[in-house]
Amino acid sequence: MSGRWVRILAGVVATLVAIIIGLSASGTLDATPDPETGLPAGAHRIDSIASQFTTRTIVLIPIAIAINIVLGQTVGTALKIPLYLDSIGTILVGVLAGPIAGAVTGLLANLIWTFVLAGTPFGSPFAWPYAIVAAEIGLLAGIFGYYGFFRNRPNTPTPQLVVGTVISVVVLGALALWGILPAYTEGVTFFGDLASVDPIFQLVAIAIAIVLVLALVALVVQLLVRRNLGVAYVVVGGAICGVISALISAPITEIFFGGVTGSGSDLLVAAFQQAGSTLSNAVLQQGLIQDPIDKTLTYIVVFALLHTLSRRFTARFPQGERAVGVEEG
Amino acid sequence: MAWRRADQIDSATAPPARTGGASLSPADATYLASLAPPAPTTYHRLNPLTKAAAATVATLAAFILGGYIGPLTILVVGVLPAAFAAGILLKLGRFALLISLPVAVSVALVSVFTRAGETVLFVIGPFDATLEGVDFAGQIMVRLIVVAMALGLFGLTTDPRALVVDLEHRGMPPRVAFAAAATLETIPAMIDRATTIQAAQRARGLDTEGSLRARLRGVMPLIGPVILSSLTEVEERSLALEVRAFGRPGRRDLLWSLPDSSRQRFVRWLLLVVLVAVIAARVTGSMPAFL
Amino acid sequence: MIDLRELAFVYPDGTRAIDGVDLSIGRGEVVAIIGQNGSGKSTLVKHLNGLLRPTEGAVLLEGEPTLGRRVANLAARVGLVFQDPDRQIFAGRVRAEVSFGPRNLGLRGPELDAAVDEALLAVGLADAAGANPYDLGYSRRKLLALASVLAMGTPVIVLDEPTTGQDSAGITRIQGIVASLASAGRTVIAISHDMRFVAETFRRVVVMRAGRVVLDGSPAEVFGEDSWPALASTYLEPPLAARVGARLGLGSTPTEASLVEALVAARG
Amino acid sequence: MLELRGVAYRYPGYARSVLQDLDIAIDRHEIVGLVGPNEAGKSTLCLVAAGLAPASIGGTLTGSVLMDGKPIAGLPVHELAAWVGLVFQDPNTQRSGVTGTVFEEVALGSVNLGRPVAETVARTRSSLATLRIEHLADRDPMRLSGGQAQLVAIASILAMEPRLFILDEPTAQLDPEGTRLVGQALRRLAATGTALLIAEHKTDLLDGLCTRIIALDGGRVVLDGPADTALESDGLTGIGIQPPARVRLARAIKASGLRVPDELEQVAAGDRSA
Repeated sequence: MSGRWVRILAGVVATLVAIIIGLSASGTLDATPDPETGLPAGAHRIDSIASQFTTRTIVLIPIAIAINIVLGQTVGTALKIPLYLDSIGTILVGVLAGPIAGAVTGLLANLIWTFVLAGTPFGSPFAWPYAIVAAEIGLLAGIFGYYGFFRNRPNTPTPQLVVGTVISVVVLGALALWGILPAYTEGVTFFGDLASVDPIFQLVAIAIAIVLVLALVALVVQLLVRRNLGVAYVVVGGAICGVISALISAPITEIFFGGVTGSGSDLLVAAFQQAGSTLSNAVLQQGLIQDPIDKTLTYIVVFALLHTLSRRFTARFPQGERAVGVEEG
Repeated sequence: MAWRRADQIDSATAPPARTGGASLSPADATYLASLAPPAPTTYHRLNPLTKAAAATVATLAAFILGGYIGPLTILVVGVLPAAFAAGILLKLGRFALLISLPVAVSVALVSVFTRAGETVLFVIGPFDATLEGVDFAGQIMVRLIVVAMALGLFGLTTDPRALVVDLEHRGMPPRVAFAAAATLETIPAMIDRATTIQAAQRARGLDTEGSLRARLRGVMPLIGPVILSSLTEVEERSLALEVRAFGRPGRRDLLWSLPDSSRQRFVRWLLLVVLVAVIAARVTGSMPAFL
Repeated sequence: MIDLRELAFVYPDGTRAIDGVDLSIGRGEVVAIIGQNGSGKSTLVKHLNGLLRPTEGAVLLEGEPTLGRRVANLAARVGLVFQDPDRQIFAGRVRAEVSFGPRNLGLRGPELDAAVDEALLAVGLADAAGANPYDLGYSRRKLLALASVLAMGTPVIVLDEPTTGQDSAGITRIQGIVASLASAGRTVIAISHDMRFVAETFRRVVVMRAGRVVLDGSPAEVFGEDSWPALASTYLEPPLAARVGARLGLGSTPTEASLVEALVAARG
Repeated sequence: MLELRGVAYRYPGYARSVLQDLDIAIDRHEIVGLVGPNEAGKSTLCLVAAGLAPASIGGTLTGSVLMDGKPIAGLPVHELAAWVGLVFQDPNTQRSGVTGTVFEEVALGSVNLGRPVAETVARTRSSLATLRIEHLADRDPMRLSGGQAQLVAIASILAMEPRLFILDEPTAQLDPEGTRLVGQALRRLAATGTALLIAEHKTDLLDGLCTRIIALDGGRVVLDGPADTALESDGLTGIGIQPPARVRLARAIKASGLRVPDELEQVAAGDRSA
């Protein structure tokens, strides 16, 4: 029992730290740093954080939050597809405005969702524990954006394409083997003694492996057909974001909500638990299936959207030019 | 830091409007006060921060205490009387039930039937309901209801604009205030936007009822315009705001403010002390046995 | 071709947007619907392709009730261009945007290409086929939205406020498109606030107020002096030519050409 | 008051300049109509004159923009906001979305400028009174007709008391009733003595209101002169601008060899005073 409370405390501390960082980042806006006043060392970093919060970023934040809340509900319902897409807005802000702006958007989104919208039909009193996950999603998107993961790379030369394909297959494979699979097989990977695992989970592991291999094959085919390495970056980024999100949100879901979220994916939790997993494992097992798929699809959608937008437009955001690239041709 | 200006509102019941050279006539002052969102009961009229602190402490304490007695005490002693005072007892009950219903169904499914336990209550097919599962589900549901009621009470008695204005008086940067306040109006507009876009694409033959493949092809036409047009609007909105001197550094004199009192400040400190005590008791393991 | 029978529509919030409309529009007719915002014009046209379903009454297309037909099917018969082009543009290239509709109707290959080319040519965007739609100005994005429905080749085309944001060259282009659609035997229905555009482009004008049809006739009838009280009740003002003609006692002269004609006739 | 000297402007990411060789000076009390075909650079000129381009949008500006003889280059937009006001086409995107009443919405710019409350209240009151929309003060800004919302947008700029008031196609998104309301508002603005620059397709709206017309085509000034002669000149028709209905009608009548009846001017004059 005490171990769990240590984890909660750690979570609360981490959230507080994140809030303080967020508020101080936005707090520095009031006094726009003046280069002539001789700011202390480190002011440069604050300056770069402040520069992520232009008026455009500030205007984008509420719109991004609305996109998160509305898009997830309407598109999934209209097309009857189990696609959540409830972090598209946060990811967009991260990519276009920068990691801190993305993290603050994620954090604010969930706090606003809980407190500001509390009395309205859109509010949710259960959103705030996930603020840290939302912040992580925005932060990662910003970092991936900073390192050019969302850039379009059409007509990648063959040698680069082959090297990129191999690297992304290795990264995704490693992520699957050590990040996803052990959650189902009590820590055993395919290189270990799978026979010692409960037969049901052997089947689950094999099923997951088959889906992963198929997904990898599809990715490789896509890469070779389109000759666009950008797709590999996006899929790798989305998968990493998905695994990390699942790892962070699983304990939150378990501790605060007894392992459920009130959506259809709770059936999976029930199934894993019935098959013999403990609750915390079942939640993680469910998350590791849902989140990488959802986040990878979201990343692909965001990638497609960013490249539908006019470059002249994305360039007006603080990190737009760096993340999406400049006009080709 | 963001909250550094708290001292400026500490001295008076309500922060007096800085009037510069000209002074505000009593009639004008009354008019400006009338711009604040209406507050029908005394509970509504409490400072938003007080209500927010109460909701937050109730929520966190319910989680930290766990079990049945702690959260139910918070509900019966704190939330329900407050909701009664605010005249929204039934409304709040309906709200809390509606919002926790899907989670409650899931909890029942996941905990009652599939959670491992010793004492089997009854069996349906391959699923056996255990006493331990029912107990676990019960605890979670009690907690969620308390949380939904506490935060719902805050939401139903506090206009979001009042919260944002109050926080800005306390030193929250105007930019953060804007982001928070604007979200409220953006959501219904976004729903309208998504609805129109759906109509426009269906008018162009998009099939939302066909095969999975056809429906998957509909994702981009439905999402694309929502985001692209929103982002185009970001440009226009930010220019329109900048023309209104948005982003000028420094303090703004807001038109109205919400009353605060030393009694409310005392209550807020008290709530904080209670929360710290509960956390300390839990961490050191000195929680009374009956909780 | 289009028959609205005792049509009424009530929004979920209780607003009775359409309150008993009987309207029948024949093949090849060119009809303008005018009225204040909120008079029910947009609600009315959304019934033609099934986006909205009548609360009371019925919508018949070629004698067949639309009830129970999917919008995806009705879209092949009634093309509807929404007012705001940004509520539909999703593609990164003009050409791809225009292909979306006809592709949904099953067009492929050279047939598709021909339909897209023809539509782009009609709106004057042939040379912008490879451009990013959001690099075009608002008025050209609006023409793009028009092209994307023209390319579907539907027998009925409905335009919601086609002239908003257009300069006079754009308005002239849209007038040309309406005329060529009409001469090809297609039915055109347009909602507009631009009275001069309405008087010069359409042979029939339907005036709506509070969910009902208050006037229905040729431009000469609708903008004639007898109709002015009804028009005024909807805050609409006849074009200057009509008012000058009436002042001079020349009868109803809704367009500049008809006024000049009447003046010439009066002198001769 | 406002002076553009040899101004050329290029948006970020564009190779071509949208505005070229502009030399425009607008004096106190002048009411200038800005016309031109779509994509002639009207909106861009509005953004440059208001100091938003390049300060907020980026891009490259050559030449100089002067306000009362002082260059505005390098000034932050919020400082210029008290000097130049800009109203856009779409009333919805101009609504801040953070206010609960029209009064607060109109006051927002003045509040942002850091003015004391009493001053803000006085300016807001007089702005609402000038446009005769006091009756809207307590309404929810979200629940207004398009025309009313545009009046609120105009009032919220007016409350900042700019010396130059720029309007970029203020009626483009409005229905006839909204256009009529904004037309009245423009006349009331003109009566305050503020300098106005109005970009507008509907020359009927400019007729009888403006003292001067500037026509743009391809980013250059192609015509600049007193309104009464400019609106009747063939130069406008040449670049595809429809002259006001009365001018068009008179031309058509003359073209068929007839005398223009006096009734035409009488009816048109009645419209203008309405």
